[in-house]
Amino acid sequence: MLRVEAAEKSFDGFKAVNRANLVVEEGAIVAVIGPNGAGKTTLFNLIAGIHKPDTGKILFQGENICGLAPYDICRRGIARAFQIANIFHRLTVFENVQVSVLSQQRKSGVLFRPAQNLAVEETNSILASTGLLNKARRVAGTLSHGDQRILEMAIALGSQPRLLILDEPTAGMSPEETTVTMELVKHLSQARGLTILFCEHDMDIVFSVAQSIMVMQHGQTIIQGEPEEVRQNEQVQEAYLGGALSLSKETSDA
Amino acid sequence: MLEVDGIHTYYGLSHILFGVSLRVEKGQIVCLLGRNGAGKTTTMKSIIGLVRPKQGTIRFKGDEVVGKAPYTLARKGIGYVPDERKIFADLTVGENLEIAERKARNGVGWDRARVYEVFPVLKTIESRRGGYLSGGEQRMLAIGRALMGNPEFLILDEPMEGLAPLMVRLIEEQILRLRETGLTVLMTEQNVASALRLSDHSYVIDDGHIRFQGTVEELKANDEVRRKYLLV
Amino acid sequence: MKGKLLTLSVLVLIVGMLLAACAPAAPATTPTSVPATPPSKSAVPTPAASVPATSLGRNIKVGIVDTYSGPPAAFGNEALKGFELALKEINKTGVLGAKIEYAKRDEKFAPDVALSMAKELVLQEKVDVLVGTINSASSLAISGYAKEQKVPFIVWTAKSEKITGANGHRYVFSTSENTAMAGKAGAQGLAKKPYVKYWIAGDDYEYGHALAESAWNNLKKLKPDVQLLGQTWWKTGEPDLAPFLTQIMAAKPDAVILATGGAGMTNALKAAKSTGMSDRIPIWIHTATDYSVLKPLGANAPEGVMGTMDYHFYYPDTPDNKAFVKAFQDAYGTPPGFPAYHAYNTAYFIADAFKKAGSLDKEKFIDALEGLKIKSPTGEVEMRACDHQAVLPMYLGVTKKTSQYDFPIATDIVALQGKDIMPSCDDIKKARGQ
Amino acid sequence: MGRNGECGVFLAFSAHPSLLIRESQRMELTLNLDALSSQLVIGLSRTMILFIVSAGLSFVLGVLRVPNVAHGSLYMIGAFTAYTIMAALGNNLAGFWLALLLAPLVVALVGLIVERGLLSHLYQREHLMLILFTFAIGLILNDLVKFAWGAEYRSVMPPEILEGSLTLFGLAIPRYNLFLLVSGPIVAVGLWLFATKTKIGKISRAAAVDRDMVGVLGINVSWVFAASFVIGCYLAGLGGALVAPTLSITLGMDHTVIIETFLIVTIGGLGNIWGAMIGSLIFGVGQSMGLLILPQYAVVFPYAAVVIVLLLRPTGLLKSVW
Amino acid sequence: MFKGIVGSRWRLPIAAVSAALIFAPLIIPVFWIYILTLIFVTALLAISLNLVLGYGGIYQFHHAVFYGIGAYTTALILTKTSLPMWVGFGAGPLVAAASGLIIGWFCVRLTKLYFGMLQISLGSLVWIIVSRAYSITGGDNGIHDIPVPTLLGSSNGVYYFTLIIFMVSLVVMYLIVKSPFGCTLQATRDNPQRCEAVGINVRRHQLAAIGIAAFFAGVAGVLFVGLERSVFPGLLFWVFSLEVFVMCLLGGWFTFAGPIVGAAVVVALRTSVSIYTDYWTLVLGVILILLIFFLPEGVMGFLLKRLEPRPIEEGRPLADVAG
Repeated sequence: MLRVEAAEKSFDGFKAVNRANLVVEEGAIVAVIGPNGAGKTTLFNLIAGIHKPDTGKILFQGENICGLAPYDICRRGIARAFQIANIFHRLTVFENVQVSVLSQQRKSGVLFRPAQNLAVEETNSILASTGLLNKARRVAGTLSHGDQRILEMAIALGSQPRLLILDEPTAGMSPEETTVTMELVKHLSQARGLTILFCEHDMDIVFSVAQSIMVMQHGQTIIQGEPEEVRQNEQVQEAYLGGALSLSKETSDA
Repeated sequence: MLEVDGIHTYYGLSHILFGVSLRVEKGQIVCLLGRNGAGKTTTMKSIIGLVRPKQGTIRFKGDEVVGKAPYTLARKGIGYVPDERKIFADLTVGENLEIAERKARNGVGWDRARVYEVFPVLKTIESRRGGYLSGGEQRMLAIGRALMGNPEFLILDEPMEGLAPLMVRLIEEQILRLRETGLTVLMTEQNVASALRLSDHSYVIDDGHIRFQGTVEELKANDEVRRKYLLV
Repeated sequence: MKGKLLTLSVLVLIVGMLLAACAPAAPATTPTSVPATPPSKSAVPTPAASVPATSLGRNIKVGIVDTYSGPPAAFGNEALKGFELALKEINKTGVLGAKIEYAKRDEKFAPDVALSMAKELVLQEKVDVLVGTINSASSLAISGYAKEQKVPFIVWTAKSEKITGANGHRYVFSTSENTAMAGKAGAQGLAKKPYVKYWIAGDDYEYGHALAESAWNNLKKLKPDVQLLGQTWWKTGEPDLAPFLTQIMAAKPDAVILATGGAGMTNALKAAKSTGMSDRIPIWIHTATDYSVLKPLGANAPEGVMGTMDYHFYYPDTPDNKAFVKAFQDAYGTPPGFPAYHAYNTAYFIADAFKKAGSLDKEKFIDALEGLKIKSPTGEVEMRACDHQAVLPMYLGVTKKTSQYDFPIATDIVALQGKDIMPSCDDIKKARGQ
Repeated sequence: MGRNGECGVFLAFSAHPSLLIRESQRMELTLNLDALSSQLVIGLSRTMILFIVSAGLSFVLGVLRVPNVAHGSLYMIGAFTAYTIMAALGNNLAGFWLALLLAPLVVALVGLIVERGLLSHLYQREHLMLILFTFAIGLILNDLVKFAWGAEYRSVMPPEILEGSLTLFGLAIPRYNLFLLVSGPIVAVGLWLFATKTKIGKISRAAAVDRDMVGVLGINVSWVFAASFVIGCYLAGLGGALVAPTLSITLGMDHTVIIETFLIVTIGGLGNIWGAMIGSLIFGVGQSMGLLILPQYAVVFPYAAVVIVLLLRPTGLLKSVW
Repeated sequence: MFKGIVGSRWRLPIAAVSAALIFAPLIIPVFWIYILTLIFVTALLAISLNLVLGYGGIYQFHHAVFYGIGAYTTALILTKTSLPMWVGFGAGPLVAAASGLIIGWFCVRLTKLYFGMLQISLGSLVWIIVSRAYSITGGDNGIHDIPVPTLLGSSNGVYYFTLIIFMVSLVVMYLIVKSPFGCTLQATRDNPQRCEAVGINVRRHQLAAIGIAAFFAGVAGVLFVGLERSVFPGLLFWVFSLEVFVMCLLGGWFTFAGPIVGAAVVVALRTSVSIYTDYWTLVLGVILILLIFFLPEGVMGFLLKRLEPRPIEEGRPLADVAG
């Protein structure tokens, strides 16, 4: 479904992404891992069209989407939830999701019909499935951090994507929230057949949810494969876990 | 030296810290561990005064410091190295150090020459602009810059983040050397291994709550905490 | 806490200054009370006592709309002084037993504000006559409103020829000279000189263009062989005119027609002096010989600049003019400038017209004003009946330093009679499309 | 700020009857080398005034992120104060130098009061609120100038040695313009030395990028801001004092300068002082050169220049701190 | 169509104010009816600016240009052509909207202050053309004594005409604000990057908003012609734009009705304070500063906060589990 081939991107001479490769199959849950600063977020920005890669190709359903505007990429079916809560602070929770749903339904330009009567069902169903329904009237800026992150994901779902990109979906969440969130992600994948690409620090989550894992370091793809394959790869252990080799062994034993 | 007692901090309306408490004794290296977004940086910013906790107290050398401007805290002897690369991009390395220089109260203080002794690399790039440094160079410069204010107490927010292993080793060595000069250090880290090698005492923060505190040995022994709140 | 205190004290300071600024106006009467105290520090002390029964029944109320803020405020204030002086004299004897009082409003050189203020004066203050303003656009806007409301409106400073020309009507009058007259006067002066190659330059707005057009068209008529080498227009308020003048000098014209006024005039004269243009090339500027322009420049003012002017406090050297200048000087400490002269005349036009009309009826007032002659400090001035334009002489002179004043004055003055420099009544009819 | 805008119109857009262009013969003479060089000198001297004023604006924009709409009013106060000093001491060199020295200081003092008393409490607000605030300050200052000096036109002369014109290349160039030509670079060099050689200059450059971090280094940012604002005001006052002898000092002189300097600062890159220099050059020299070629269109130049520059480089010519 | 759009608590006050406005000419002196009419015109202009400024977060620094273009278009058609009057009244807003789209097309590729400065430049070019095209627009003298339909001959006629158009425009603009378009516009203000990510073409959306705002500014311009029967270049001078800008901030730029309050305050103050002092801008300056310090969200923002407090934070239901 999505294919990144040898993408490169530099900022002021610093190569944030350097020959990254990624394959995401339809319906799969794919994780990207790597130390802080490895270029995961930049890679996602390239896919979402926020930056244009210097070289390389990004193919979505066989079509090169390099250089398309973000809104165009979204309309092709890629939605993205951001690492930091990237919501509409002055709008209500309902409106936050509604904006996205309306955009997906191509109704953003409708002038003379009250928005509050449009796309209500779709919006509510997304709010319900993310557990935000009882907070629908709240102004988004007043939500807790965890709720903002969930709202973030709900906005992404509003565009009815085929591929959902999640940037550290559980960062800053409590273990309970994390569990709920990852259950939601799995549910979305199974019930809606959504393809999911995410990056995450929490190895437990990565290894329990992802069907395929791509490891990045210094902007480069080290390996992409099934969890077990990745876990066994020495290069990954060396690179990703740095000097903490002994500890990581402990973990995998446990 | 530093006592943080039950602070609650908000960004706008979102509640980040929920009653965080921690203590740092003179001469210690204390480490605050936690994942991305757990509240480490907010704790550091609350201490240095960049955000003001709504509740709770922070005492430094016995004085209440909540609500004080960051510059007064710096003058009281707190040095701060932020996690983002907050090097002044328009200024050269030398200028970055120069503006931070302050006369030491007891005579022998830090000056540029002494910082260059600790980080010889910086001397070779003295006239390069901050914006053109690599990540490791920026990190060294940030630490050097904090030292120029002659702190008694140094706050390091993720000093190893994004650094190559070799660089991590170098920074670790320097931190240990600094401790020998009598400096007290509070650092945050995601890289558990590195943090544990350095510190005397550790706290684990998650979701704005302190979930664990104890010596390094205790943390090493506590598998559950490590698995639950850290990445390992 | 300390910061808060400081903030508070600064705010208090500001409020204090605010009150100080308003203070002179504080005793202003409520809009309905009849003897309206002019809201100005230097206002005429109009007796507050009620007026004895008169043939008019009540006092005459004049509404002034003029600019009292921004650069043109200098003219607004000057006109007000002349008007006040005249009222003081008129009210000594009264007009048919009544007095003339006034209310003034600042139009901020903005026509929309001018309209609001005119409407306030007509609808709230119920003034009998509107007068004003320095701004031609405002004058034209008020003129339209005056026509609609059938209220007489006398323009006393604005110089657009449209006011009594193309846009003229029964309810608008002008006691000031206009661009058509000034240009014609200048042309008559220039036609007598040997210059052939001209350059035109000036403030790029209506006044500048209209003046230059009038001067040039009249000059062409009087002296068909003149040539125009080129033109330069700068935006009004352009601070430094030196680059413009050096560019003109490079073209080496025989003479330059400079169409500028107000603050721009001072800038132009300064640049003419500093670039040496005034020494090399003859320049004609309308109002260059105005004392209010030359006074601030003092010794810095260029000599040898030709100027046309509608009023000089030192010319004509008649007893009437001397008396006027002395009265003005005693009251305000400075000799009168041209706005004061026109406003002074306006007051007498109003007083005499009401005397002639014998009633407060506006239509009768207008009938009385048409063709009315008053005795001005410089001689008799007539309000021409066909276009409601005051017939004023124009004085052509050259700036020169004298021992008498510490600034140059106009010398070699030639007086051009009003009837010779005004458009004919037929021309006016044509312009109005009648 | 009043609305004295109806003044100021340019461009031979359509035929005003007086624009008898057909009659005028285009003068090949105007394009000779003499004219060119003398226009250049005068254009450059105009650049200097623009630079001094807009550098102050840019400095405040860069360090404090405050779009100071009252900057023009401060410039006007500088000119009026210089007038008062020069008029009091007569037309002599001492009065001139004293005015150049004191007038900017007076303006700086006004700036200090505004900053300490009011502005320093507002740095956390949105830019729009800061625009509103400085707009209000401008309104107040303008009326205070009217209150203090009245509405009459004022004029001062340059001291005698700077009066009149020098003949260079066969063309007269006012001496005062030559003096300005020298003063601009002095200010530029002074600013450069300040920004690169003094500690407070370096700190202010650092504060432009990250004010929080400067505070963390033990520097009282509040005073750095105050100092920066005062320097900005000083430059506005200096510009006003320098320009005073070349024009008539009137109410409303803030108007043209505020719009021009804002445009200059924008095309140069907000907050970039060297950008302000380039912008001033474009405005000053561009306009006086444009006069030689297309005298009719010279005054449309500033706006056209901004449109062209911003369409090609949406954030100004040089790097902006915004 | 209107169902549920206006909160029930607002219906009674709105009805009361509307009724008061309808019967106002019976009670209020004719001059204050004129001022009221002027307030409607100015308020319409201010609200149209706030569509892009408050709801769109766009730094529309030179909004008055569209007001002036609307007014001039109507004035020119009424004076220079023999077309029916309604054509003139209809053409004003349309030409204004078209020029809004043209100027906006250049500007939307820039952001914030750069947007504002480019717009000031482009707007000033229009202003130059208008004040320079003597033979067409009368140059800086403007066009005066414009013939208007007899309906507008009396002060009450103008009042009701302006009131009706004003009310209709208000309703339409309110519908737009509450429509999907308006909702999305607010989203682009809060977070343009996120909007792109959910498939919204932010620039095009902003451009459309500028066009709509210019249209209503044009309506205000037409009303101005009806009221004052004069046009002049000052209508599209940048300082006037700044004044309108100030009205929005003063009234409260995050509220719908705020700019009405701002316009009313400025127009009423300007008229009444000017009677007593020549230092009215000083008064305005002090009022603004007091407002910035004590009512940072503007008059309406302050009132709304008093009347409809935002929901109080409910804590973190999911998070408060001790570890």
